[in-house]
Amino acid sequence: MDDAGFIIGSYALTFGAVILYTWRVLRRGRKLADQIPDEDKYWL
Amino acid sequence: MSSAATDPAPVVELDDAVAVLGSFPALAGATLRVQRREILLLQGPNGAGKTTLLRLCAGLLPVARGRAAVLGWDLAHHRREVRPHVGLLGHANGLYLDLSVGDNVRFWGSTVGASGAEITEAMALLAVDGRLGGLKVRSLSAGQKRRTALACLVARRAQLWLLDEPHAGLDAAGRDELDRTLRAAAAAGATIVVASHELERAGALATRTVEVVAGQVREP
Amino acid sequence: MGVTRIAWLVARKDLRVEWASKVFTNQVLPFAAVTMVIFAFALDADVVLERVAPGLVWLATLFSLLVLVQRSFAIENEDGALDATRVAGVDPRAIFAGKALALAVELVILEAMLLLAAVVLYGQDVPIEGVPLLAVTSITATCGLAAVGTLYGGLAAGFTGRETLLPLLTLPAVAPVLIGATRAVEAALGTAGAVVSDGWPWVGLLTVFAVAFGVGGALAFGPLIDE
Amino acid sequence: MTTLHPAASRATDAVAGSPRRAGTGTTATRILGIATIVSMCWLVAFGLGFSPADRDQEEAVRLLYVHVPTIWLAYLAFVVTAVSSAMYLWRRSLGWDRLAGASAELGVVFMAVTLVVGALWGRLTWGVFWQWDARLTTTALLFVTYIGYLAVRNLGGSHAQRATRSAVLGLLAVLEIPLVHFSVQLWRSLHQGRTFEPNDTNMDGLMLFSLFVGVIAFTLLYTWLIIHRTRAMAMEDMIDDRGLDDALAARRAEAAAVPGADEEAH
Repeated sequence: MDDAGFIIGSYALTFGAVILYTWRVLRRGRKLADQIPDEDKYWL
Repeated sequence: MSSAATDPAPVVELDDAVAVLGSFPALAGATLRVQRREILLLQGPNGAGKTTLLRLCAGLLPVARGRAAVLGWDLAHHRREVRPHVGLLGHANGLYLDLSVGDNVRFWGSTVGASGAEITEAMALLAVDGRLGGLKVRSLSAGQKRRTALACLVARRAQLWLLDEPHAGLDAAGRDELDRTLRAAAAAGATIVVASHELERAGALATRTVEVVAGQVREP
Repeated sequence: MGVTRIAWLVARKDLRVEWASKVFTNQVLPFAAVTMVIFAFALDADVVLERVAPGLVWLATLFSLLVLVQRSFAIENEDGALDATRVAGVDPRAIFAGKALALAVELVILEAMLLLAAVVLYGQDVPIEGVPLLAVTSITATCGLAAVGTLYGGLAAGFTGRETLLPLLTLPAVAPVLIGATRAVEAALGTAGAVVSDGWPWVGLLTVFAVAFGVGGALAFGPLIDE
Repeated sequence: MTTLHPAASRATDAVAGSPRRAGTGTTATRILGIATIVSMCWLVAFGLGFSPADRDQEEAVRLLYVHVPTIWLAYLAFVVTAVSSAMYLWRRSLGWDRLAGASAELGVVFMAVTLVVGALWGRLTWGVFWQWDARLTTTALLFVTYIGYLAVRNLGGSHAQRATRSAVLGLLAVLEIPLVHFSVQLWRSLHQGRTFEPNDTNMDGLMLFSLFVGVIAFTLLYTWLIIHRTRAMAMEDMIDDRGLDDALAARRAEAAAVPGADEEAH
């Protein structure tokens, strides 16, 4: 069925983008956090 | 800084002022007082921060750290208010190259409301009237452009003159003319800060000299 | 010194520079004309061209707008004049209004030429009853374009990459002008059976756009060029 | 013990290896993250599994459950950007600026997803990838506008300069959107009848619930990511500031090293 490809593809695309972007945000945060002493982090 | 005590309101007041170009602290904590009618010479090697100091005083750069006040305005909050009272002649002349000398002086004069007579007078003072006045700035020599820019400054009647290498490109007559203009302006109540490599020339003109080293000001 | 008077001085200065340098007449106008010719190569000259002529006129105007805006701020930056303007304490609203006015004058001349090109090259007829609509459309659309162009031109000026930043910011913002002005000109020229009365709602839209960006631009220009 | 200059103490911290330091997460964000993942799993289960096929759209209706929430997220993000831009201009606090920037970045990412998935959905239900209706066209132009916004954020200058520039631009975008939307709407309605209504679906309870799960899941995702991203941006700014401290210290040392200095240099 042709529709299934579109539907699964769209779900894969959406969640792929979500996972990829989330991973990037968290990793960037991690990398930066290692360079900043904890006392400067206002959220702690 | 003995003179600082006599006059309560210096024209330029820098306290450990820092100014940043990109991420480079071109001015790294400068402390300086300039009194009214002084002709102050800034000397120092290239890259020491003389130009940045002048641009900071003109209100063109934000004060990153420390305190800076010009003509009584705190530059942290009133950069724009300061500017009309300050004349800056930087490396660039700030001229429109496709306009004539006269058009340039008239334009800059008019933006601050100078009268026609004042503009004519300014052009005569810097000897850029007459035939020169009708020429396109693009066709002028470096010295003539410099004189045109100075005429614009005179026409604008600034209280604080900030000059970056004003002698560059001028011939002997032009230099004499410039020095005379500056002395006259100081006598008339203006304050002048000159950054120059030409110590003999500018030293004779200046009433005081300070050294700019690695973004800081050093009194002799 | 009133803002209006300084704006007038700035506009006169800009036009005088253009007049003296001849870049507008010798480069920008020919560029716009060549664009019109190129369109004819890309589209079928016999069938499509007459239908899409109004759109092409405005497209060519948009491209020329980008060139003119770059030019308008290049003359300011050539010898540090923009800094000098800032030091002179010239009111940013006056700079904005003055430069936008000069730009608008240039654009109107350009549009007249492009319309002439459409008549000559694309075989457009200009019905007499469409002329008022044409004139009003041209002026209101031009005001909007000049305001947006000056605003983003001033923002991009002085940064590396300004040549690409300017179209990136300007083109989405002026999309309503392209749509509105094209439809209005179609109505004025009677393209594809449009009637003149169809065009006036678009003039309304163009007016709203020009006012919104004229006021917004005047307020935003200072913080954008000066912070 | 003399107190060290903050810059100096931080600089030594940085040299002392890379100790395991606290990241951008806190207990609250971890809970938020788990809730997001759980609700995303629910969304997949309901969207692809439990919810029924539509009468008209058949299976294609399943795209609704991810498409609508991504649009929602993108528009929510842009609204937050606009509001934070206004708040920055009012309060002049860099926190608002970073919130605006982080939100715009999220908005652009999810707007891109929206446009692609929307095109796929359009192909399924309308037979074409793109329709020139006001909603689609405005969305596309909005996308480009915020790409421009992000470009301006990266122009450089001090934090305050960046913040003011982007805040003004963020507000100008608000001026732009209704004009674009209205002009496209007027254009399409004059030239042809109403275009397709994307939501001409008869929703039953389970379908509405699936959509609801989707919106909740993406709102949680937005909140979770925006917190992390804003904190990361705050750290980027701190690193810039610290770079300035170090550069300043280096330049001062340079001044002290220049010969001919009198007592003032030491």
